[in-house]
Amino acid sequence: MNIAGGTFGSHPLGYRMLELKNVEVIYDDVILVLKGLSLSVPEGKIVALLGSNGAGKSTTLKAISGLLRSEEGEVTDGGIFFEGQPMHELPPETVVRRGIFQVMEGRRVFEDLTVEENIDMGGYIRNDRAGLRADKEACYEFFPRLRERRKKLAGYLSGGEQQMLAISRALMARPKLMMLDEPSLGLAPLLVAEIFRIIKRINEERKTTILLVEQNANLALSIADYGYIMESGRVVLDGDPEKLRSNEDVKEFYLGGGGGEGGKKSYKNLKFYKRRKRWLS
Amino acid sequence: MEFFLQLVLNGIVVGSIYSLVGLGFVVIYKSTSVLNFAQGEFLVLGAYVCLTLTVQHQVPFFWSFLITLVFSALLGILTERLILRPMIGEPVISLIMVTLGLSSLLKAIIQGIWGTDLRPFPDIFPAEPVQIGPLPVSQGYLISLVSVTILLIIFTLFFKFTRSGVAMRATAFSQQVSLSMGISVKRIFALAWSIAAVVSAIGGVLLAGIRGGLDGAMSFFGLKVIPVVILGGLDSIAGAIVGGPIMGILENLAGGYLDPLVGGGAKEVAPFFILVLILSIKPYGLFGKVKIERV
Amino acid sequence: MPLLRVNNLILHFRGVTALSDVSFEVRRGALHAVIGPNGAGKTSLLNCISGVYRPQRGNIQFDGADVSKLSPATRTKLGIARTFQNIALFKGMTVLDNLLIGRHVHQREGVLAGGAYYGPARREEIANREIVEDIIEFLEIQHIRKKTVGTLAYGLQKRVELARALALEPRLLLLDEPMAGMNAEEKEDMARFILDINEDRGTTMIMIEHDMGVVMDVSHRVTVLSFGEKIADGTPEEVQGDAAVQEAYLGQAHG
Amino acid sequence: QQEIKVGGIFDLTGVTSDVGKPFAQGVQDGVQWVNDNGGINGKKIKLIGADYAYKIDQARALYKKLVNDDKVVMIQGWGTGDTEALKDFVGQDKVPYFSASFSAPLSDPAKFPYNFFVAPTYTDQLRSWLDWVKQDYAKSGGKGRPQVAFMYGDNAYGKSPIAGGKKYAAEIGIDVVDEAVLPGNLQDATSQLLTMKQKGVEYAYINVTTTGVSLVLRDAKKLGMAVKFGSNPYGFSESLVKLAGPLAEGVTGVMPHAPYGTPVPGMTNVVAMHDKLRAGEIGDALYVRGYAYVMVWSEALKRADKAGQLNGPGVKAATETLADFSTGGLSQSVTYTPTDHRPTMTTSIYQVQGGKLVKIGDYIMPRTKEWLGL
Amino acid sequence: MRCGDFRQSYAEDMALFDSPLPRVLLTGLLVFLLVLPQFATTYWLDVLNRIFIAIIGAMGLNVVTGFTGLISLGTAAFLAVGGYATAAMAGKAGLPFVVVIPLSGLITAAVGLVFGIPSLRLKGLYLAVATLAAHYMVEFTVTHWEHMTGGVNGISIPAAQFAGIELKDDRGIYYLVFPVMVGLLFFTKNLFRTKVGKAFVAIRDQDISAEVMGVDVFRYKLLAFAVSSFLIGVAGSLLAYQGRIISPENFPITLAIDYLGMIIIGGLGSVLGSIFGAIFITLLPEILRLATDALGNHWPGLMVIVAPIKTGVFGLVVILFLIFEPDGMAARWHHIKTYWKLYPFSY
Ligand SMILES: Nc1ncnc2c1ncn2[C@@H]1O[C@H](COP(=O)(O)OP(=O)(O)OP(=O)(O)O)[C@@H](O)[C@H]1O
Ligand SMILES: Nc1ncnc2c1ncn2[C@@H]1O[C@H](COP(=O)(O)OP(=O)(O)OP(=O)(O)O)[C@@H](O)[C@H]1O
Ligand SMILES: [Mg+2]
Ligand SMILES: [Mg+2]
Repeated sequence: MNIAGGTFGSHPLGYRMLELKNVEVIYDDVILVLKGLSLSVPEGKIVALLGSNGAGKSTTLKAISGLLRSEEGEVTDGGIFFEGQPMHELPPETVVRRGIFQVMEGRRVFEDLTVEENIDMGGYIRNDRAGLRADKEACYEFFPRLRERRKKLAGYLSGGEQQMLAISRALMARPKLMMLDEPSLGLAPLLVAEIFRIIKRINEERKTTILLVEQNANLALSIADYGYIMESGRVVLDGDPEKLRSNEDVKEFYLGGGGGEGGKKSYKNLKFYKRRKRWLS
Repeated sequence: MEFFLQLVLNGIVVGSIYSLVGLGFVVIYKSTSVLNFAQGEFLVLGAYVCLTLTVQHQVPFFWSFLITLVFSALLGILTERLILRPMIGEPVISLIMVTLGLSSLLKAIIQGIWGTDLRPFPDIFPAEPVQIGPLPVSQGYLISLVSVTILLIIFTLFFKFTRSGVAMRATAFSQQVSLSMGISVKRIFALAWSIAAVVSAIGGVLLAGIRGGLDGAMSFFGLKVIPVVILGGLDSIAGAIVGGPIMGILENLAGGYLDPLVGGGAKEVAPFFILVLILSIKPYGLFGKVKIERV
Repeated sequence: MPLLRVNNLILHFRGVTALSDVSFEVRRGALHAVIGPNGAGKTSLLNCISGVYRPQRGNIQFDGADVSKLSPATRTKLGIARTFQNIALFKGMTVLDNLLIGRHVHQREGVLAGGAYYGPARREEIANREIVEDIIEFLEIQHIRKKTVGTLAYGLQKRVELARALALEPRLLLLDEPMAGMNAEEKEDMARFILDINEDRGTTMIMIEHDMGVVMDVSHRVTVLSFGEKIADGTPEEVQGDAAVQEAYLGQAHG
Repeated sequence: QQEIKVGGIFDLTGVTSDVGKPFAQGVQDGVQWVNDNGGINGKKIKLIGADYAYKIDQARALYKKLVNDDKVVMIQGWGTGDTEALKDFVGQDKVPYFSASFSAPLSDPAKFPYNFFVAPTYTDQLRSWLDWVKQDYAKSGGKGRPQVAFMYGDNAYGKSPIAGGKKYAAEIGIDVVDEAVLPGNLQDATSQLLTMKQKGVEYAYINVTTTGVSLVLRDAKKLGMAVKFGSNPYGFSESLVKLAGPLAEGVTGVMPHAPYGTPVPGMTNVVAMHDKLRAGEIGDALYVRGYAYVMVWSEALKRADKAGQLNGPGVKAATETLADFSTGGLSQSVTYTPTDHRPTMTTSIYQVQGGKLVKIGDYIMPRTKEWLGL
Repeated sequence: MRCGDFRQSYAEDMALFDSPLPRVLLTGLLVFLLVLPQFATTYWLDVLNRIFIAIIGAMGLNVVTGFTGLISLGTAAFLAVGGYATAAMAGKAGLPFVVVIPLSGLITAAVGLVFGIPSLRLKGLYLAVATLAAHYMVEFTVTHWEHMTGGVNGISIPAAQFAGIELKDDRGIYYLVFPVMVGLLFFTKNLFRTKVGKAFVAIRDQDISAEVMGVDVFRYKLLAFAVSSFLIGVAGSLLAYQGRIISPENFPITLAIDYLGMIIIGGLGSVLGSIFGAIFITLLPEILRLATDALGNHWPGLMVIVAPIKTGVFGLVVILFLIFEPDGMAARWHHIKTYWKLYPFSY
C-alpha cells in the first residue's frame, strides 16, 4: 500500500515510521557511497545499524537528517520517507522540526558555549518552558558530571564528557525519532552500560523511536528490536537480534566471539591476520 | 595638562562613533564568524536614504530616521536572502570575500543613484556644542555616546540570555551542528545582518550629521573601525564599546604629541603600533574570547 | 632505567584539577595501558608527556633526560609520537601527505632544495615515500592512499592517525583510544597492529583504551586514573582485581 | 571626414570622483561644443575617455592603450597620481599631457616638456594667498608678524606647495608656526586644531579637498577658534558653501577658474552647453575648469593642424605658441613658452561673503626663473 | 580515453604531471607565450605583464594565507618594500637587475619575517590586523623617509638593462617578467610537494598536531612569511621596473584586498588557483572597461553613467562566482579533471 510515496505495512514489527528505499548518495558529484540502501524503522522500536568502518552508516544518518548537503553530499536516487512524507528534499532544520534528531558522530559540541547553553540549544525547537526545565534536570540526573561542569565551556570537557553532552542535547529535543551515531564512543565501561540503559529507558518511557548506529554490537543488539548490517553502502543482512546474533559471520566480525572455537579468544593469541571475508563486493 | 585632557576627552567622544560602527561588525562576527567588509557601504546607504527622505521628500527627520532603520533591516534580510543563503555551509573565508564583492556592488548602486558629488547633510543636531569640562563637544558625538551605551546593554543581555542570542553564537561555531539542532541558520543570518545594517545606519546618519556632508567616500569608515573591534576582541560587545574610545584616545594623543614631531601621519600609525603591542599581550583583544584549541 | 618516568605531575585549569600528583614509569619495550573513568585526566596526562600541556608541577624524564621544558616539536624529535582522541589529522590533505608529514623530522632538505626539487630533495622524497609506503602496506590502507583524509570514515581516520605516528619511527608511542569506533573485527586488526609494532619494532607504547577486553589481553602493565589521581598501577590481573578500580571504573566485571 | 583622437583619463568612481566627475563633464561638453562649432578646422575631436578610478596601474594601462593602440595626439589627464606616474612616459612617448594637477615641477619644461596645465601653480597660489594674508593683517590692524599654519594631506597634492610656501612666508615676514597633516579620510580635526590653538595661529591654509575643509571649519567653530581660513582650488568652490553653509562665511580661497555663472564673456557658452546637456544638474567651478581646458588645447590643436603637425611634438609646439590666450574670462589668459609652462602668474582670490563667492582680488607673482618648477 | 592511473614507480607517481599529455600541453603553452609578444599590441602586453606580476604576488600571498592559513593584509606593503628596494638599488646604486630582483625579494623577505613575528601568538583575523598594521607602518615609512623613497612624490627607476639593451617598452619587460614568473611557479609548485611546503599546509590544517609531528610551528610560520614576502617582493621589484616610477599611491590598502580576492577566487592553497585568480582579477576590470568604454564612446554622455556599472559588475561577478564556486576556480578545474579522468565510469 502506497500513500504519498511512503509505504505502510508489513514490517515485522509494525508501522514503518521511517523508510529508506533504494537510496543512493554521492559525495562531491563523483563518490558513490550509498548504493541503493533500503531499510525501515518501525515506530516505537529500537533499530540497530551495524557495519564496518566506511560502510556508510554515518552517511545514512546524514542523508535522513539532511545534513549531507553541507558536506557536498547528495541523495541522487531513491527516497526517504518519514511518517509517509518524502524527506530527502527538506532542509535539516525542518527535519528536526518534523521530529527527527541526530546525534552526530564525534561529539560535535558547541565548544565556546557553556555546558548549560549547549543543553539549551538541544531544546531549541521546543517552547514549553516547564518541560524544558524538567528535561534539563533529567539530563543532569543522567550525567551528574555535567551538572558539575554546568558553567564551563564545552570545549574544555574531556572526550567522554562531551559525548554525554551530545546525548543530553538529543534528550532535550524530545524527538519522535532519535538517531544516535556511536553514542558509546569514548565512554568508560561503566558509562557505556549506563548509556544503553538510558537509551532503553527513553525508548520505553517516552516512546521515542531510535535508530542506533553502534560498533559495540553486543550491547546494541541487546537492547535493539531489529538490526541491519551494512557493507559498502548496502544492507547485507537484517533481522531480529536473535537471528543476527546467531549468524556465524556476525559473531565473527561484530561480536568478536565467532571463529568456531566457541569461547572468547584473546587478542594476544591472534597468530595471523584474518582475511576479511567479503560479504558482497 | 588642559591640552592633554582635551585630547583624551575628544578621543573618548570621537571613539564613541567607532564603537557604534564596531558593534555592527561584532554582531555579524558573533553569529557568523564573518568579518563584513561591506559595513562601510551599509553606513553610507543608511545615511543616503535618510538624507533623501528628509531633503528630497521633506519627511520630518524623526520619521525619515525611523524609515531608514526599517529600510536597513530589510536590506539585511535581502542580503541574507540573495547572497548569504546560497553560501551557507561554505568556508568562512569565502564568505568574507563575498562581503568584499557586496561592498563593490553596493558602492556602484550608491554611485548610480546618488552620484559621487558631496551632498550637504541636514543639520540634525543643534549647532551649539556642549561644554564638557574644558572641551566643547558636538552634540552628534554625545548622541552617539548615549546610543552606544544603550546598545551595549541591549546586546549584552541579548547574547547572554535570549535563545536567539545563544543560537547566534552557536551558529558562529558551527553551522552544521546548529542545523542539526533545528536552528534555522537562514533566520540567524538574516537577523544578524539586519541588526548590523540597522546599527550601521544609525552610525551613518550620526556621522553624516557630524561631518555635515555625505558622499560615498564615507564608507572608508568600515575599514577604519576594524582595528577597533580587533582591539576590543572581535566577538565582544563590550570590547567594541571599550575599543572605540581607547582607539580614539590613542589617535588623539598621537595626533597631539607625535604628529608635530614627525611631520604628520602618526595619528594614523601610532594606534596600530600600540594595537600590535596590546595584541601581543592579549592575543584575542581586550575582551575577545580565546579560541578553544584542544587535542 | 625506564624509558619514561613521570614524577608528581600536577595540572589544573582554573578550578578543575586534571592531574594531582601522578607518578609512574614505563619500561622499555612495554605496552603500558592507562585507563580510568571519563574526565579522569588520561588525555591530559598524554598531553603533558607530549608537551601540549605544561603541568604546573612535576617533571617528565624521557630516556634519562628531563624533557619537561621542551617544546612538543623537540620532544617529537627525541622520539615521542602520539595519536589523538579527537582525531587531529590534517583534514585537507591526502592520507599520503599526512604520513609524509610524519617524516618531517627525518628530512633534511630546506626551502631552496625543495623548490629546486631535482637533485637531493627528490632523492630524499623518494626514500621517504618508500618508508611511508611500507607503513601503508603494514596497516592495510593502500586503497585510501590518495583520499582526502577529511572524507574518510571515522574508523579509518583512526588508522591513518596511527600510521602517521608510525611514520615518525618513534621510540615511545602514545595512543589515545586507538580503537574507539571500531567493530570487533576491526579491533582485532588494530590490536594485532599494535602488538606487531610493540613486538617487532620494539616500540614502547602508552595506550589509553576503554575496551577492557583489549587492555587485559595486550598490555603488560596498567595504570588507573580517577579524578586526576593514580588509584592503581600493576599488571592487568592485579588491576582487574583491585577493589578501587572495580568501583571507580569497571562496575561489574566487564565481559 | 577626419577625426582627431584625444585621450581622456578621468576619475569617475575613485577617491577623487566628487571633483573628478564634474571636471570630466566639463571636458566632454567642451569637446562637444568645439565639434558643434566647426571642430578643429573642420575636423572633429574624438575624445576617447575612460575612468581609471584613481588606480595608478589602471591609469598606466589606459595610457598605454591610448598611446599605442588608439594613437591619440594628446591626453587630457586628471589627478596628481596619474600625472606623476606618467610624467616620464609622456616625455618619452612625446604625448602632450594636460592634467588638472597644478604641481609646480610640472611647469618646468626642462624636466617635463610634455606636461601642461591651465592655472597658476599650486605654489604660486599659496604665495598669492600669503600676500593676501599680509595685506589683510595690516588692514585689520595686526601688529608684529602674522601667525600662519599650513594644513595639508600626506600626499603629493597636499604637500606640493608647502616647501615653497614656507620659504616665501619667511621672505615676506610671515611666521609659519604650525603644520598639521590631515589624513585622507578625515573625520575629526580636533587634535590638530587644539595644537594650532595652543600656538596662537591666526591664519590657516587648508590644502585638502572640500569635505576636509568643511570638517576643519566645523571643528574650529566648535572650539570657538577665530582663525581665518583659506583654501585651494580643490577645497574651495561652490560646493564648500553648499556643504559648510554659514561656517564658510569669510573663508578665502584660490579660484583659478571662474565660479559657474560668473558674468564673463566665455561663460555664455558654458552655461548654454550645461543647460543643453545637463539640465537640472548644478554647475560648478570644476565644470568650468574642464571646459576651460578644452578651450586651451583645442586652440593648440587648431594651430598644430594648420601647421600640418597633428602629432605629439606638433601639439606641444603649438601649445607653446599660445601667448596671452584668453579663455573668455573662464581663467586668466594663458601663455606657454618652450622654456616655461607656467600658464599664468595671476591668482584670483575669492571670499565667501553672504553665501556667495566674491572675488577680492588678483595677486600677481613675478615670473622669475628661480621659481620655475618650485 | 585515459581511465584510472597506472604508474610504475614512486618517482613517477610524484612527478608534477600525472601523464604526458599535460606536459605536452604545457610546453605548447610556454612556447606560445614566448612568441606572443611578436603579435600582441602594447596594451595587451602591458595587461599580460601585469597579470604575470600579479601571479607572482598572488602566489606569494597564497603561500602564507592559502597554504599556511595566516591571513595577510600586508601584500601592498610588501610589494612596496620590493619596489622601493629596487628603486634604491637600481636607481641610487645602479645595480643590474639580475642582482636587484633577487635582492629585493630577500629584503622584502626580511621585512616579512619581522612582521611575521606576531604570528607567534596571533591567529586568524587578529593576525590579519597585525599585518594591516604592517601596511600602515610601511606606508608611513615610505612617505616620510624622503631621501630614500622620494616621499609622496615617488621615485623613478631606470629601465632594466640586458646585454646593453634597455628593457623599456612592454616587450622588453615581458621578457623580463615572464621567465621570472615561470621559474617561481616551478619553485612554488616544487616547494609544495616537498617537506617545507607540506609543513606549511600541516600548520594550516591543525597547528597543534603539526607541532606534535615535530614541525617547529613558529619557525615555519616565519618561514612562510619569508617565502611569501620574497615572492611578493620580487613582484614589487618587477612592478617597479615595469612602472618606472613608484609612489605611495601605487600601494593602497585596496591593493592588498584585491590580492586576497585573487587567491580566494582562484583557490586558496593552490598554485593553479593563484594563476587563475590573478588572471581573473586583473583581466576583469580591463574587460569591463573595454566594454563600458565602448559604450561610453558611442554615446559620450553615457561615460559618466556607465562608469559605476564597472564597479557593480565587478562586485556582482565576485559574488556570483563565490556562490557557485566557493572553493575557487582551481577546485572547479580539479573537478572537471577528475570527472574526465574517470569518464565514462564516473562513479
Ligand atoms: N564528505 C565526504 N566526501 C567524500 N566522501 C565521504 C565524505 N564523507 C564520507 N565519505 C565516504 O563515504 C564512505 C562512508 O562513510 P561513513 O562516514 O558513512 O562511514 P561509517 O559507516 O559511518 O564508518 P565509521 O564506522 O568509521 O564511522 C567512506 O568511504 C567515506 O570515505
Ligand atoms: N584545556 C583545558 N582547559 C580546561 N579544562 C580542561 C582542559 N583539558 C582538560 N580539562 C579538564 O580536565 C579533566 C580531565 O580531562 P581529560 O581530557 O584528561 O580526561 P580523560 O581522562 O581523557 O577523559 P575521557 O576518557 O572522557 O577522554 C576534564 O574534566 C576536563 O574538563
Ligand atoms: Mg560513522
Ligand atoms: Mg580523553
